[in-house]
Amino acid sequence: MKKECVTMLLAGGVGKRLGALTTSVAKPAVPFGGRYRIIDFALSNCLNSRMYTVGVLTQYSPLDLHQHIGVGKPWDLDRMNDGLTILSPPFTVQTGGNWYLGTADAITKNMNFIDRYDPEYLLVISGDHIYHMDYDKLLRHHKEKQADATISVLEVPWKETSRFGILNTTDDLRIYEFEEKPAQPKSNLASMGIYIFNWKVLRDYLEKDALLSESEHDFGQNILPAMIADNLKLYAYRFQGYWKDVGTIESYWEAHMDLLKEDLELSLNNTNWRTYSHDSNFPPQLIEETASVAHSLVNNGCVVSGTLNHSILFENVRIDKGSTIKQSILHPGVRVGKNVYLEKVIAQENIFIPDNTRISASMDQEPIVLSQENLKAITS
Amino acid sequence: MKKECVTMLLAGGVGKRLGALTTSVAKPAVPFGGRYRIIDFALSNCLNSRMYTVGVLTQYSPLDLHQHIGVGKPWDLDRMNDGLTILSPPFTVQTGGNWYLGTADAITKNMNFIDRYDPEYLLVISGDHIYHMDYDKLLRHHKEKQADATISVLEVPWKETSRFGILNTTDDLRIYEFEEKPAQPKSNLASMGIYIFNWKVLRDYLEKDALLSESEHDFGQNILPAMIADNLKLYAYRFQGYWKDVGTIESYWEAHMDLLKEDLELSLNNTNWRTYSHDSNFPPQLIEETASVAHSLVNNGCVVSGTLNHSILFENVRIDKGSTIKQSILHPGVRVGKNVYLEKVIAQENIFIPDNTRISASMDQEPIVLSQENLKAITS
Amino acid sequence: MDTMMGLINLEHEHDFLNELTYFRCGAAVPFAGRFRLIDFTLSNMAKSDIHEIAIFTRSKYRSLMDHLGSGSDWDLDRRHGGLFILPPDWNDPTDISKGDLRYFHNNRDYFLRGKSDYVLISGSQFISTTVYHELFQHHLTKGADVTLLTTTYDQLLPEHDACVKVKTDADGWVSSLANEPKNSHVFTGVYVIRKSLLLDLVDDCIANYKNHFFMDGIKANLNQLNVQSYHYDGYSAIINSIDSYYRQNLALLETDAYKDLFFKGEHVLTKIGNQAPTKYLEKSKVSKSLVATGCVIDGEVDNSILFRGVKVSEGAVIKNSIVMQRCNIESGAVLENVILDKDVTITRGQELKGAKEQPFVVAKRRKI
Amino acid sequence: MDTMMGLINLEHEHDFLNELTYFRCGAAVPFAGRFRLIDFTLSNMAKSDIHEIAIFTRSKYRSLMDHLGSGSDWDLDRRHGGLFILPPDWNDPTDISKGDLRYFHNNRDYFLRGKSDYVLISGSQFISTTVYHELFQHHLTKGADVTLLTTTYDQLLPEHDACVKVKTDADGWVSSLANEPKNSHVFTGVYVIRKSLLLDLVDDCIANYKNHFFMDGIKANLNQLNVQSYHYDGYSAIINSIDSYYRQNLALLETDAYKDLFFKGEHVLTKIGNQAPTKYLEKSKVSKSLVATGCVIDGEVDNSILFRGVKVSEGAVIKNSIVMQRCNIESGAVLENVILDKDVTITRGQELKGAKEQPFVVAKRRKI
Repeated sequence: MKKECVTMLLAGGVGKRLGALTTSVAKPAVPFGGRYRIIDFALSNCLNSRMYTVGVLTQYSPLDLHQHIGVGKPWDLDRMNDGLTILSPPFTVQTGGNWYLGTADAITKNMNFIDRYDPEYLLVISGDHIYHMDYDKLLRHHKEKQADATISVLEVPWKETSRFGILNTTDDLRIYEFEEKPAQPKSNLASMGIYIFNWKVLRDYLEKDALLSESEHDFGQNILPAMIADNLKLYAYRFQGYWKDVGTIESYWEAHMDLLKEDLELSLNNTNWRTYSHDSNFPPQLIEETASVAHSLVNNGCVVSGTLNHSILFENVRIDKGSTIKQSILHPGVRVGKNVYLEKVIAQENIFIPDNTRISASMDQEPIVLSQENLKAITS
Repeated sequence: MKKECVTMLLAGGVGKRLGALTTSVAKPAVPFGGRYRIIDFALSNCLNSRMYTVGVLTQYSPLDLHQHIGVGKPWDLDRMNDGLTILSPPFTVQTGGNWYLGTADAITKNMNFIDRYDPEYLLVISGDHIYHMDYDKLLRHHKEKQADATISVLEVPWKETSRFGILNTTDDLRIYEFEEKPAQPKSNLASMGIYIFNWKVLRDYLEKDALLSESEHDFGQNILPAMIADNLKLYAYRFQGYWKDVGTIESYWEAHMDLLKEDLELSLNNTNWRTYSHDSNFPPQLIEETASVAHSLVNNGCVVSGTLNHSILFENVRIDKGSTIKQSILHPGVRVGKNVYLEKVIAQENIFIPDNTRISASMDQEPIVLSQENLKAITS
Repeated sequence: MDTMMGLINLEHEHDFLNELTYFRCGAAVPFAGRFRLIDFTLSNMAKSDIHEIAIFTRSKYRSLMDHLGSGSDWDLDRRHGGLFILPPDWNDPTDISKGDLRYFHNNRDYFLRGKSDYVLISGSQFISTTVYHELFQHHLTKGADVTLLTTTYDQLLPEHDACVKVKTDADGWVSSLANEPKNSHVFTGVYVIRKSLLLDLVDDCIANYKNHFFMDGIKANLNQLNVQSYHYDGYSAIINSIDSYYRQNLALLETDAYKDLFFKGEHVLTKIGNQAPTKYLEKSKVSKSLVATGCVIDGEVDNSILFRGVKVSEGAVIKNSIVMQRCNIESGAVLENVILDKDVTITRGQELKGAKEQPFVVAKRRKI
Repeated sequence: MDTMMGLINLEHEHDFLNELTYFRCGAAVPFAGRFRLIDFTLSNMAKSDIHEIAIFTRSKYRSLMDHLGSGSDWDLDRRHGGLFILPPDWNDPTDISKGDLRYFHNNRDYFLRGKSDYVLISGSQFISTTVYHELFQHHLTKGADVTLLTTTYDQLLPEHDACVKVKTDADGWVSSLANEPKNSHVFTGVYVIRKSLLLDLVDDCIANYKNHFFMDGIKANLNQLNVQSYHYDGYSAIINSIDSYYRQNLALLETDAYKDLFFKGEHVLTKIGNQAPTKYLEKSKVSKSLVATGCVIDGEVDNSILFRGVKVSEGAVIKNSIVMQRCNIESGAVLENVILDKDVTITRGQELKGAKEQPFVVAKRRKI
């Protein structure tokens, strides 16, 4: 059945720099913001932008991710004829599964899924950024420019350009060059890894690219440069708003501290752009008589008897009397005993932190990620 | 969340002996009975037996199968906390996908899925047989006998015992021996490949078996014999009713001719045991003035102007004037031109059979399977 | 992106089908072998990316609710949006609204909460298979206040008498809405309107003690409003009487009509019945008939429509008739020009014969 | 396998909550920060493998329908079974049934069509988190005609006055059902009955012009029927007045009660709101309070319940109060012993104070 636009959500990231947070879950499934998983932001953007035909490409440790996404109910993507489809590598080959070789290869290996909908346009997004974005506006921009491909870009500070893929454009935002992490940048427009292609055009490039043994089969490295070389119409689309790649422990923690700001552009309370996720139906949080809570986010099912400051509590966390939690992130089910002191700590799911434990990282240190294993080492 | 019983549906069969019918789809996804796929019978049995926690294990050519099953809506298995989960091999290993080595290996590789529900019992069924069966009765029998494992069995004619796995039992149906395709059978109770195990018991055997390099990791070959050797309580459960393994072209065709009988034990019209499937919302069939239809099954969206006898028409088939279809099976979307004669033919999806074509197999021949490719050869 | 919410307004549709509407509203009457009248407009909406659909209905709506269920068969079982059956009242003693205006008035928050700025309104008596994307685009492009979906019938039939006829200028702007007997340019009952305008007109109507939104709010204000028309030229039918119901059912036995309605447009979504394919036995003799699934036929069926699960025994004869779900026609029974509601049993040897102009209607669950 | 269908009968529950039930039925009244009263019984049923649940309700049911939606949040958006809101009547002039018997009478086919042989019947005023498997097993094992779920309260409270009290013999067979003020053995309104018996008793009641199925069909026939009791000893509450509503809400601020109700049994399923976690700002000072998600708090909250999306500005003070969805408490406002229905705004500096015995109730959408 024909669809104007199909979305491919790349959720196969390993997220190595997130360390302990991704030892057992894929990066898109890492908890975020007190009740979400990172991928919820991209999926909610799809729903809010009315992009209802979504293929989610998973590969690394997908069990938690699949369980979280399920059939797509929270995002209204459990639909009859389109909706959300999880695409694991074996969808594509008859000889057993293979890892995707690059972002472009991931699309190539799922061409039959896309062709099922015979789309005009293909939207490619990734599942590991925190942002609100109306993909429909991007699509309309693409159509207005009659582009072959449109790349969403963000203005980054000039000193940080060397960390990004930079797009050099003419005044009307037509792209004439793509530079990966340039030392001498000509522009501060960084690619966000969000693309819209005319599917027929992209399809040809993917087929050609698949035959090149020296290619990395990557959009940024191979496909876009090839399109630019052929003088296709590639345009940049300027995104404005909050956007964060939570690719390191430090940036993961920073993004959480951002959420506590009152004037952040991205608001989780925005009723016109809700972020959807699973809900485990915990009761409302109970703030006890002895509690003191300020500058914090707290989710359902928490029982707080201690002091919270600049902290985020996911669902079903318990903080006992006399304990103080500062600048910390406590994942679902964490139990904190009495007289505990935590500062700049990220505690992983279901950890029990015994009475009188004191763990803190100083302001200039990376946050400490607690797992059941290292907790024993730290507290013994 | 705890569940009393988890069902694992083995749907990874290659179905080699079905020839052209399975070149592009897995055996469980082969169309059957005018509106179903083979796997619908097992899935509908699950719904009708109130077995709501079902893992479907796929591996070979799963695209059509996944598309057919979707999120399980037709079988009411699109549930919040359990329902249907498609388990592809990469669910299980971090190093890329691997084929399952045997039926037991398929369960072993998905232990984490099963353990999520902490079940008392595990029901193992396969997705490639045609039958109606109340698995709940089997489960109750298992509980009454306080068995460690219960195997559903069928009495087969003595001369056919050498084609089956045969269970030798005492008078009260306790199993003391399992013989694969015995030349000198002691019993005519054939295993239907339907098992209930106490999960804790099976789990131990699976773990031990996984370490044995010489094992085929198969229930019939390895697990059951090991259990019998250890003197566990294994019981047979006598199934009565229609049961057909449609594993060959001939048996696939025979099973369809069975459906045209008026006194068949299995009735597709049984409102107490419905068989559920997808429905493409075609309008009712139009039987034209020139048509003659007898001894046949016809589905929605068909337009018949010719003569049908002992034939099955899947949805959206067209039979033009002057054509005669005998003892044939026409898959969805087949178009038959004018003055065509088909006898004992199986026409695959969306084939167009041109005017004046004559194709027939004689009574003692295997039915002719038409594909777009061999059609050209036959008619040219 | 501009989007529409849907509204199926059944308030002013009379229960025109005698025996067939004793226990159900007209929208829930079975049609064409496996559908109900409401399926057509509901499917058209669902396929037009309308994800929020309200139904105004007052009475006899249980069979409608049974049919619609959670909305899943129309892909409308949604967490955001979905299908809403809205009641007319709220036990509010201060409420002075009347007719369909009570629904609008008492469900104002439903409209305000919806994220769409436009509302597509329809009844259930216009049968077609289409999508409304072009109608909507036309509405936006023309900058109209209201856009009516219209069509033209080559031959005016009795059912068109009750329809509002349309006159337009060369640009499609509507200049007159009247019940002109000879005008073949017919308003289908489907129209698009801006939500904010809709609510303003509702307030006006209520303040002036009116009782019919379209007649009092739009038709009466034709001079003040910019009303456009969009012409639909696919197959369609209007059903508002037993006569038109019977005739339009049987019209689908002509191959061209059947293909025009069911194979040119979108598939019509309906409640999934999970019936087996229909089984034709040895003595079956069927011609020029529309047959749903789940039937078992061993008799003669000619120029007739069989709904799901009908049983026709050996020697039974059915001609020019409509036989609804799960009827059982025993052997030797003869039916001609008859409409059987569902679950009727016609016993062995019984003969029933109506006239072409007035078919004989048997209410449901009867055994004759 | 023996299974049950569910029935939530709201017909004889009065609209006891004054301002809170002006526009909604009692079952739809918000409770404990994120739930509605009906969520408890509905969740208990859904978690007891009951997949077919009917609701008898006559009026003010739109907020209930809004809340229930397609039933998906209770996993009841099913193709087979699911959630059915059944109307009482059918415009049938021959119908002589009265009270809740009209529902049974006019929806007889609903019961017949269901595949379960047993029916679990409940109201919405008994609050507990449990599953009914053991109750059902007890019913089957004892071979009872009817089995009542009963419980015992250490302290009899005003809300228990209206309850039916139970006397049983040593084996649990019920010997008396009466409104005895001092008997602390209370019938919870939840009971199991064989479907065929239910329908027989309904016919009896109608034939004798009765109007209350439980009172006239079961209580009055106690001598002829084998009525068992099954004792529930988890946390529970009965809510049938403003007083009990207020008291039982605030009772959940005691840690033990909170944990007993919400963490010992099953999770209570409710409509998912997709609110963000609650945000505590710099000046927030919250103690002994139940707070739902989506709130933004910069003021003082003590011994109170905040529903979803409540905003408490700097300097505002809330004590011993229940504040429903999306209320906005502006800076400097003071509330004590108050119940605010949803969408209420309390403007800057406003002070409202009710009594513990009679909290001050503000109807929804008011701005004070």
